[in-house]
Amino acid sequence: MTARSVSITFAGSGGAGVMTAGNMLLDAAGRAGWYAYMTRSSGAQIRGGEAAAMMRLSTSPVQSHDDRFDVLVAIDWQNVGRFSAEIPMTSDGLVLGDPDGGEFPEQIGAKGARRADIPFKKMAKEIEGGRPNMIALGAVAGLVGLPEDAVLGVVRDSLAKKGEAARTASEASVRAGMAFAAGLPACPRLAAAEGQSERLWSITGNEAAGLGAVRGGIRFVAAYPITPGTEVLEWLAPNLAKLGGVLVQAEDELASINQIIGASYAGVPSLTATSGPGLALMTESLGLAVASETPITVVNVMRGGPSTGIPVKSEQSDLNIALYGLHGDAPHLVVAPNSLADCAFSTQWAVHLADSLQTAAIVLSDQSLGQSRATIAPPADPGFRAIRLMPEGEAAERYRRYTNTASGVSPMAVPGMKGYQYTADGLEHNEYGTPSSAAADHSAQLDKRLRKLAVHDYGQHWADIEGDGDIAVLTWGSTTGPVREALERFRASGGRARLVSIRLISPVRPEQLAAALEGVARVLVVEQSHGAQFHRYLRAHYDLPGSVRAFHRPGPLPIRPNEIFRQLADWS
Amino acid sequence: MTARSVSITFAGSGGAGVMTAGNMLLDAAGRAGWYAYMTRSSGAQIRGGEAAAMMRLSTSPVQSHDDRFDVLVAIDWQNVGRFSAEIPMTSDGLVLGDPDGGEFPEQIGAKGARRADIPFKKMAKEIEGGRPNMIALGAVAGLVGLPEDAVLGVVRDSLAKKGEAARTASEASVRAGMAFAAGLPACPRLAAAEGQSERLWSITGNEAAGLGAVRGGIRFVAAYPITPGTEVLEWLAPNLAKLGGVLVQAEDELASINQIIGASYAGVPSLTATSGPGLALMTESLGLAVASETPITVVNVMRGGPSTGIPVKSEQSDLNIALYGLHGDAPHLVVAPNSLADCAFSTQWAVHLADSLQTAAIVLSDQSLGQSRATIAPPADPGFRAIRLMPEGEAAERYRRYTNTASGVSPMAVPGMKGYQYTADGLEHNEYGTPSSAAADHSAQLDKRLRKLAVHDYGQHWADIEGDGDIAVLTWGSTTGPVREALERFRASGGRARLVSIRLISPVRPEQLAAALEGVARVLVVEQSHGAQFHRYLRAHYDLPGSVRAFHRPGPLPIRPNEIFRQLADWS
Amino acid sequence: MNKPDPQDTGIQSVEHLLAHALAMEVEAVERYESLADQMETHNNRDVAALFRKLAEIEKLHVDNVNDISEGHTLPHIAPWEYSWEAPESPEAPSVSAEGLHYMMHPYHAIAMALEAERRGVDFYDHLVAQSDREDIRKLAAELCETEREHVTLLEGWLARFQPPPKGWNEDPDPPSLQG
Amino acid sequence: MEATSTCPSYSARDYKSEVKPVWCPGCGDYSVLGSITKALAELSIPPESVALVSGIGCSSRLPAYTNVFGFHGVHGRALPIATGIKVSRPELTVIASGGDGDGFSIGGNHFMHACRRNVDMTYIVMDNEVYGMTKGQASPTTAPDWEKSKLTPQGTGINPFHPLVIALAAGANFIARGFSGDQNGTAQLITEAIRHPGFSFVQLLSPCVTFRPEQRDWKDMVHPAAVDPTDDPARAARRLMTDDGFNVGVLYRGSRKPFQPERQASVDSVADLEKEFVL
Amino acid sequence: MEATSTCPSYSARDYKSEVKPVWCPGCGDYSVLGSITKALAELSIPPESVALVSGIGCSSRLPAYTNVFGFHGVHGRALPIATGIKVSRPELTVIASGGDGDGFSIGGNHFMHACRRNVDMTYIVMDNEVYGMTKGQASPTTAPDWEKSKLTPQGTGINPFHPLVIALAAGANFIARGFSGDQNGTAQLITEAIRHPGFSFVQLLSPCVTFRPEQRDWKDMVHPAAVDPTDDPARAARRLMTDDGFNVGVLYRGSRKPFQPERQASVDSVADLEKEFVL
Ligand SMILES: Cc1ncc(C[n+]2csc(CCOP(=O)(O)OP(=O)(O)O)c2C)c(N)n1
Ligand SMILES: Cc1ncc(C[n+]2csc(CCOP(=O)(O)OP(=O)(O)O)c2C)c(N)n1
Ligand code: SF4
Ligand code: SF4
Ligand SMILES: [Mg+2]
Ligand SMILES: [Mg+2]
Repeated sequence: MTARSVSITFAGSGGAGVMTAGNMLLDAAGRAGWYAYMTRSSGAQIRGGEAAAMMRLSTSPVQSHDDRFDVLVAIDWQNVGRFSAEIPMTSDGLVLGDPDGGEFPEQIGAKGARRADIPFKKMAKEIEGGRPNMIALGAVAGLVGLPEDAVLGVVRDSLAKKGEAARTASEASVRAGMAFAAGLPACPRLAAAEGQSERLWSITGNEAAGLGAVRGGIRFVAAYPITPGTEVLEWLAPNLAKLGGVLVQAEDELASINQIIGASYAGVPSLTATSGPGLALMTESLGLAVASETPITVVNVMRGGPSTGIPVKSEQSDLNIALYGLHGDAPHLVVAPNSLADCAFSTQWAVHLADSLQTAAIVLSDQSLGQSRATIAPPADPGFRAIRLMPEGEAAERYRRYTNTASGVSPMAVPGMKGYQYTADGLEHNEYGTPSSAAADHSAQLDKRLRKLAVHDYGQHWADIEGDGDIAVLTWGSTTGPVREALERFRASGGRARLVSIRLISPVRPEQLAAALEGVARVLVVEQSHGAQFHRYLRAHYDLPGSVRAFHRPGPLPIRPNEIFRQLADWS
Repeated sequence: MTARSVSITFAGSGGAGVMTAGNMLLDAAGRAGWYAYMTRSSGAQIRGGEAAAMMRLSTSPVQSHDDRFDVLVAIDWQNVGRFSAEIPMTSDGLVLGDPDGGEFPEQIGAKGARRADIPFKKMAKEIEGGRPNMIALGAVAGLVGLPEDAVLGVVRDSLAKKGEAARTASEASVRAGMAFAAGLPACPRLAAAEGQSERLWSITGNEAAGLGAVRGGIRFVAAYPITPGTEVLEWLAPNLAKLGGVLVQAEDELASINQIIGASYAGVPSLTATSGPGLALMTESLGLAVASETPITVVNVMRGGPSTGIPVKSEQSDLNIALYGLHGDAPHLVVAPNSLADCAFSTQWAVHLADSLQTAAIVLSDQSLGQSRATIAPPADPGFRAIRLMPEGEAAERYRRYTNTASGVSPMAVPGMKGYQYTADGLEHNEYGTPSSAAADHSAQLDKRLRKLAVHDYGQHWADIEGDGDIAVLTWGSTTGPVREALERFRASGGRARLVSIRLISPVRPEQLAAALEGVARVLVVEQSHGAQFHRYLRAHYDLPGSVRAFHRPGPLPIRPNEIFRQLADWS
Repeated sequence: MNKPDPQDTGIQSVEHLLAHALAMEVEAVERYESLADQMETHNNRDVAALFRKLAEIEKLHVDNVNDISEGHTLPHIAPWEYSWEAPESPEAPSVSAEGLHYMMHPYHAIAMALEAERRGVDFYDHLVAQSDREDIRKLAAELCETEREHVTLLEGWLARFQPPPKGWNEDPDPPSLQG
Repeated sequence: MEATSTCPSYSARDYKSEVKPVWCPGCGDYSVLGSITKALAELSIPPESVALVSGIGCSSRLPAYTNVFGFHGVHGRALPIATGIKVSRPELTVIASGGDGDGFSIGGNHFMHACRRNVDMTYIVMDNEVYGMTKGQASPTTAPDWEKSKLTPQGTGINPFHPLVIALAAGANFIARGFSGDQNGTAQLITEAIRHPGFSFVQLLSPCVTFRPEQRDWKDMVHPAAVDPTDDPARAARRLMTDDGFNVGVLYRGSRKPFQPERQASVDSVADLEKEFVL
Repeated sequence: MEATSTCPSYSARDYKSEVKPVWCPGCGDYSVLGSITKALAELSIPPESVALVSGIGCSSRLPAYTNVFGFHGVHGRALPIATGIKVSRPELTVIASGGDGDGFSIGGNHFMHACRRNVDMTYIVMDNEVYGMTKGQASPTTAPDWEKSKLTPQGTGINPFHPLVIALAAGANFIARGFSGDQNGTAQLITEAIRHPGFSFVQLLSPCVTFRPEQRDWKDMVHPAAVDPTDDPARAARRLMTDDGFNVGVLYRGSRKPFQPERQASVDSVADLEKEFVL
């Protein structure tokens, strides 16, 4: 029984090392040329709580979960039951656990999957320095058919610093696990890896966003930690330094957003990253960036809301605040990566657009993109850079910072340019930047700020469009993964349908979407929010053809391909 | 030539006393049984800038401006030209000014209205202590036919504290103005006042909001000044104290919103008032009020945006942030007064709803409602009070603060209630309030917080609905005044049309609106925003029947009845 | 904030004195221009015109000092290092003057100017009396003459105006609201 | 545990809830929870008359573990919530609590203004010189050369924030420092702080064993303040500015009048206010 | 005005723009504008190399009246903007300015943290003990018994905020107080502040003649500091805490190293960073 994709969960209580096992499995799979994807879940405890590493290995690129898990390996059963909703098992799935690992949780058992014992503790004792999680790693490798040398290679590299003894013990543990697996009930083995021309990368969405930022030219970052946005900042801190850029930890988000406004005004492309509560604190100053036409990029990694909500879980419920959270009429950019790897592309593109259009860009990532790890084909640099239109030559007359050009973009001087001194202002102003409450100035500047976004040529990147047929699934962000997979199944089952995953949420592209939906009779809107925010947004700004259905629900559970497939199948 | 409504502007530079003249004219008109309405405009200077008091007197209730002005009286011409866009004159309007008052501004002259001289300075010199603005007041009173005793009565009362000499001088000035008016070209005189049973009130929208707040039961207010919201707070400060309530000036809006959350949690109905930039700073904590189910009311008096924008001018462009500015799915109340007097009703209703539904209510007033003054029939107290559902009797078992009731509203204990201790939380929680990231708890609490708003019976107050016919004008807030007037004209010209002015912006009332629009074939949406925020909101949440047109433009100029009338007439 | 010893005028050379004279006049021009701008901004045209005129006169004084200075190289003196009696250059009307108000009358403006000019005269008088250098005393006396003429002129102007009645700065309207 | 004694009517246990802390074993905050509940028992304040407010952070999880009225607000805003509660319900005992990041970084402005406003409440900061909850970034009290945070791998290079000096400069009425490891001593400090009128501030050194394991050594570094608390701010400033940060005890005791606006109605009803509008 | 002189290459006028202030005649801020432009001229800094940032308020209107690169931001956030500018472009001369409400009320947290962070810039606060722009409400520096604000008709009842003491407690590297009426003396303070490395703070008493007409009397109340500036924070604290608020001059001069992260690339390109991802 070989499969193109196998899903595995490592679970156990704190200290059991399930994340380590998961990471190693991912790396090993990647080295063996397989694609792998991993998310994590843990209890409310800061440390030592129960944890689960949820993995999917695949012969083709994969950056989201399947409906169910084929294998659950619990190093112990302490509190693992709390993950039951997150790890639905396939009906013939295999649940592996230590008979000495505590009481088997009923919620898990109730699913009817097959159970098998594996005496982690005992086996580990038999090996000098043996570790249950390495045995589990070996067992899973054995079950799914991961080549031993790939696993051992990763073990060796990861434990290089821990010394000979630790390495040997872990190797022995892995081997013991693999040996034990041979006697376990069969479960799907992964088909042979397709030959990869390049070595794969192991990367998280948050790291990818950081990479996109520096590729785009970001050289100043202000930071205030918040889950799950922090890791974008933590990746940037050392890497910016290597590039001669700077990261400053700010006292709060009000400071961080204003620091980047200052640095950008001074001519250095600037960014910050945050999550819902931090974004809320930034909206006043996002408006300042819009009105003063100072380019900035804010990566917002969404988590469960409202308020402090569920910090460690994903949801697509900051769409409203990202689109509409600024007071007054303040058009700006909202760009949403629709896969883990796309965090790099979308962030880089947003940085480029912010500087090109001299406005604020919000990148709407989410926890499930940001904190997941995957092996991916190295994403090429698409070349987008933060480049501003600047005035040229000597200033002849008084500089009109906000000159009302046809494109809406006005040449922007930076400090140091002689003769181009001006005062940037969040008060309504005339072309010079001098405060004005005249109706003519207000409407001219409002028009210009809207126009520059509207007339820009965003090329094909505004959305990912795939397939044909008279059903279209409209989605965005992390939900795109399961939608894509649902559509594959739908097509495999004989259906025909299109995917439109909108990357450029703001400004809206009505003509482009109309073209993309040409001939469509049914539109299914899919998103992970309680309030159907994406659906409401689409209604507000687009004319959707034919009949429209909205499938939406909140986090924390990810939307599964089958949920969407069922929607399509039932509607047909 | 008598009219049912006359429009007058007093203009002049700082120190000329045009506001005082305007206020007195308003009071005098009110005492004579006429309705009056006044807005003000001034230059960017803090003091001494040019100023204009724009008035409308009418035999029937009036709380918005007409298309054009019948009379412009300039005590001097210094910089009065800058108001030209704000004070369009009727073609046979009368422009009165002092030949010694500086150069006549071309912009005003270009309008073709009749001009007449009135030597304010010279006349004032002839009276011991004479004042040009009082002469102007007298002249206007004479022109429009305001009874002398009403004017002199106001003069006497206003100057009571200034002593005999000042009073006599002002009286003499008024009389001189009235006498002079007799020789001036005729302009429309106001028809006799309809007998009023009650003495009218003179009130601003911001004062009315303050009144509504205390009527509703507000007894704690936290304040951070901002134009044009400040006056709500400034009215409340002494008046709350008289009622045994408290106002605390906070260090910023982050503090003010959290102070009212604290006071309300402690059981005291609480409110703050602000404007755009302040509201932006409050959104994070508005989400906390929603998630922790702590009732609060925030009056947001809108001004021109984005960013610092145009602080002294009106715009309806904070609709988006009020509706969607909170991160996560955070349903809450948005209530919009649609007239100056309605600021009292709507605020009181919002306070009542916030407490009844244990959530955050935003009252969306605007500068043109808040800072305008009108004479109005005393608004009766509609009786809405901030009353909370509280647990009763002794706590038998562990108190479930967030118990999932059918109505969605859970009995809320306040400190001091023995046995009902709980911890309010902005983290997602279970019924007890204990943090939980379980999908079941999250969706149960999200459902409950949405349901309690959805199932509440808001009665008829959700909208003001008037008229019939197959055209409907859909509008909100301060734009309702000119729309109402446009519809009167449209009906007078033989058309038939409905008005639907939505007071309860959130939650949405799709069934009620559908009923209100039954049989409608054309819908005209009218609002004062550049981004057509109201129109987008309607599209997002309602199915509008027939063909829909949107008439929207930004501030700072008010929308005039004729602009809307033309839309209707041209569409017919 | 330096208060020189009355015996030590602080002025050691003709160039030094010329630098003071120049600074004094330039400051006066700038101050009057600023005041004229302020009055224009605040719609007080009469007083604006008056300040503008005073600035013009001071400009002539600047030209005068420039003429005298030809051939000299004046030292640079930091604003706070001048040897004024007070922190401010004597001829600049005080920004803390009581009468400075958007509704001020020409009377106030002239009184302000007069006070400033008198301080200018005093400055030179002091030098004439105290300096131990003949060339300085001579130049100071010469410069003083111009100021004295100006004082006389202003005294004449002032005589033409009544002091405004009490309550001249009463504005019945409230301040206008801003941000 | 039902021995007869002349004890107050409540025991520390009466102030604890059934919710189990999520803190790491060894975290100083457990002990702070103990100190607070002991202080309340000692003061014999009925649990329903206490409001305990916090922001966001590991330490800010504290209210849910108590059996008093709690409010777990948003990051940095515990003090304004506490202010609203106390000013509107002066009869309640109000305590705000949280971490050094919550209180001195994002909440720094409220901290200053609360000190200045001097509302009668107590603010307890569990200072571990780190952002625990977000996995170990530098807080304002972190030493400039601490290089363990991924966000500031070279250290912050910024002088640490001195909470006690700021509190004093801003006008706090009572200033103390304690160490969570000394649960009873800390209970005493908290008791005194609650008793003292006006705004009282208690900085508690409370180790984060996970991200600052070296703080386990604090127990050997703290020492009682050598001199009695002063009521002279200038003197206190000198002392605080030069102390070693491990001086434990009440360090300043002022006598400013607490802020509490009058709450005495002078009219019978809202209708009486309406007269001003009548023409 | 073209006499030959050994003057610096710029005159104060070169730093003024053609935009006319909206300030009330008599407002102290006119003079502050004069002082700043004089200081810049004295320092001979090319206008295009200066960034002048402000928040919102009457005083915050200042940048538009100058001919340097200006940023009129939002209320309370001048310092973070200035920080971003200076850290990313260290070669610029960066000045932040604004009012007492802007800086000490809504902006109080940034003020503390800017003092602490010690970026090499100058912060000038025009303190008129009132919110001028919003029509005369009490600010943090307002006396507790000032009853002219409609918002606090009984006075605030709160001890005024002492900006210099806070600056010192928070770690500012240079602290001075000036009076706007003394334009040249103030220019000197600003010159020194700009020259001093690190974060320098200048509080300028700048009367609001409209809402605080009594402040016209300040000119008779200010007096030069009796003693030379100290570099000992504890000593400075004692002095500042006991001074009368009208002591004018440089009051503290520290020697902490300014915050300025290294900006030296160690890799050739972004591609070099990507290696870490390769499996
Ligand atoms: C507005 C906002 N910004 C950031 C965060 C993320 N956050 C949560 S707790 C915390 C810091 C906690 O540090 P501290 O207050 O010292 O508490 P500790 O965990 O150390 O006890 C941060 C930054 C947040 N919840 N809200
Ligand atoms: C977020 C926000 N809150 C409030 C305001 C309103 N506001 C504008 S200026 C100001 C206070 C100004 O006082 P200060 O800084 O002392 O300046 P001054 O006018 O006295 O020079 C306030 C509260 C605002 N613009 N933005
Ligand atoms: S991370 Fe640190 S502060 Fe948080 S619970 Fe653990 S030990 Fe305590
Ligand atoms: S209101 Fe006060 S601070 Fe504002 S410009 Fe006028 S005098 Fe200056
Ligand atoms: Mg901490
Ligand atoms: Mg001020």
